[in-house]
Amino acid sequence: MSTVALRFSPAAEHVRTARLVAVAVARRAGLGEDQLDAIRLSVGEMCARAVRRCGDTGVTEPMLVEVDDAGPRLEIVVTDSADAAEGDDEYVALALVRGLSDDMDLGDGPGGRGGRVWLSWDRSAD
Amino acid sequence: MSTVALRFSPAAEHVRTARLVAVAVARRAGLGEDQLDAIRLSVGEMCARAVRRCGDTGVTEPMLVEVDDAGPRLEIVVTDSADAAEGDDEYVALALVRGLSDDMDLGDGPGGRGGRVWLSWDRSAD
Amino acid sequence: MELTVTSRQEGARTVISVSGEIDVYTAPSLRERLNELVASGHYDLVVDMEGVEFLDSTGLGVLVGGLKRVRSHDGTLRLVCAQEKILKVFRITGLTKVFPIHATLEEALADTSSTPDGADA
Amino acid sequence: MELTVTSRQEGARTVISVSGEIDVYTAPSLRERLNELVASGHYDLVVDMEGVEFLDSTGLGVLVGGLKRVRSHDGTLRLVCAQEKILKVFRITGLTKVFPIHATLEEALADTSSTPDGADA
Ligand SMILES: Nc1ncnc2c1ncn2[C@@H]1O[C@H](COP(=O)(O)OP(=O)(O)O)[C@@H](O)[C@H]1O
Ligand SMILES: Nc1ncnc2c1ncn2[C@@H]1O[C@H](COP(=O)(O)OP(=O)(O)O)[C@@H](O)[C@H]1O
Repeated sequence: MSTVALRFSPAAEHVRTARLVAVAVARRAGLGEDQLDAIRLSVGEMCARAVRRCGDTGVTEPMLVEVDDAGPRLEIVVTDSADAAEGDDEYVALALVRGLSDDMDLGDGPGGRGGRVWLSWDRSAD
Repeated sequence: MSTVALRFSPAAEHVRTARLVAVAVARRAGLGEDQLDAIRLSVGEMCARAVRRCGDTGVTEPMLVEVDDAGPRLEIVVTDSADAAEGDDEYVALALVRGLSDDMDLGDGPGGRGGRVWLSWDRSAD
Repeated sequence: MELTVTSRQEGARTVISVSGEIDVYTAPSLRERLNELVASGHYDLVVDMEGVEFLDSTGLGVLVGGLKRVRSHDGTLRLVCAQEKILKVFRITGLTKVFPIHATLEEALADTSSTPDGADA
Repeated sequence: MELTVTSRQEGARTVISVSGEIDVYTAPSLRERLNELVASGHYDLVVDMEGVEFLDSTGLGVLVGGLKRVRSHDGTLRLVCAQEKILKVFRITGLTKVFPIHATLEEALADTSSTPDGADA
């Protein structure tokens, strides 16, 4: 029960709020400044991706960012309700997130293809 | 659907995150700096109150902060699952919030007495 | 932004500089620090709040607790604060009548009264 | 912290100072500004990113778009950035090979090469 979850309509204006939440939880969980920079960017990228997916497919259902600091790793899950194949424009965002997180997986969400991203950071890395 | 909602376990460490979310949404919604200060403090007070209520009554279910900027007023609802009569120690917090918000109401939450607070600010006030 | 509390002696006064956010999460560490100071015989305190970015009612409670504690030793607790958003919290809760609040540390150190409005200075 | 974009002429170069957060929400306003400058005949741009606190891939896309646009007029787009966390974003995405990146504005203005590594300077 130490998950913090932020639910919001898939709009670009809320992405900054999601970054703030992820970084605030990670900071309290004791992660280092380099990891906080990585988390800020990764969560920003994955939320921007979700907003784009929802915009492209006309989805207005809220998206969700969950940050779980209970285990040995800080785990973050970003979920949207869109159903969309991987777009060409996602390449850079995904490359960045792969480069900045300790583990990253892409799976289906409640709406279909590509709607859920798992990110995690080892607490001990810094 | 322009509600941003933050769900978290009733722990003091998350109250700052809730303040960040409320202020971020209010800033994007165009409220002025004085109003942002009032929102920061009011949301902080009401979340601290909820954390205390849950701690006092052994409630561990998550609490919820919802910020809605769709209407002419910015509306914020803080909900916890505790059932508790108004405590003597709430007096100062409630006085502060009454002094800082444009409207404030206290009602029952999903767990019982006092578990829901409505706050609102007029957008035009600044 | 966590809370940072440092203290130093200025003549007979103990100056406690607080910076960061005083809230439900961080206030206990400030309470502890004030209690330690009083327990070790420091009864004339000046709490410098210039670096305080946020103060909630939990923080007010800690300051009121500190004031009660030093008063039981005939001591004083003065505040230094010039920030309007923080002063507002003291004003709404009526605590401007309880604490001597100074705009600068120099002013607080120069003040030798023992009541908020300096009537007996 | 919204995005602030200001521009001024330095000889033949147009210096665009960007501060705040360049993200999916604010990047369109930077794109618009770059497009306006190119449309009004400014083809030698220096984007000063010293005040940038956050940059995401949407922001990178805008800079790459600006670069393509000035190049179609035989122009240049140089970046000024010394912040490690921002440089890292260019490095991971391979864009350090695409943009000339300078540590200071003076250095960017002094550079007369037209390739990232200054090989033809
Ligand atoms: N950080 C995580 N938190 C929760 N679930 C995860 C996380 N990472 C991966 N998963 C889930 O576990 C599955 C397997 O991922 P993982 O064990 O990391 O293997 P790999 O990264 O080699 O594919 C993913 O498809 C996803 O469903
Ligand atoms: N900002 C608000 N957002 C949503 N519901 C509210 C809000 N303020 C009040 N309410 C609900 O409406 C009821 C009546 O409140 P209100 O119309 O403000 O009258 P008053 O403040 O005079 O009691 C409250 O008990 C609460 O259930």
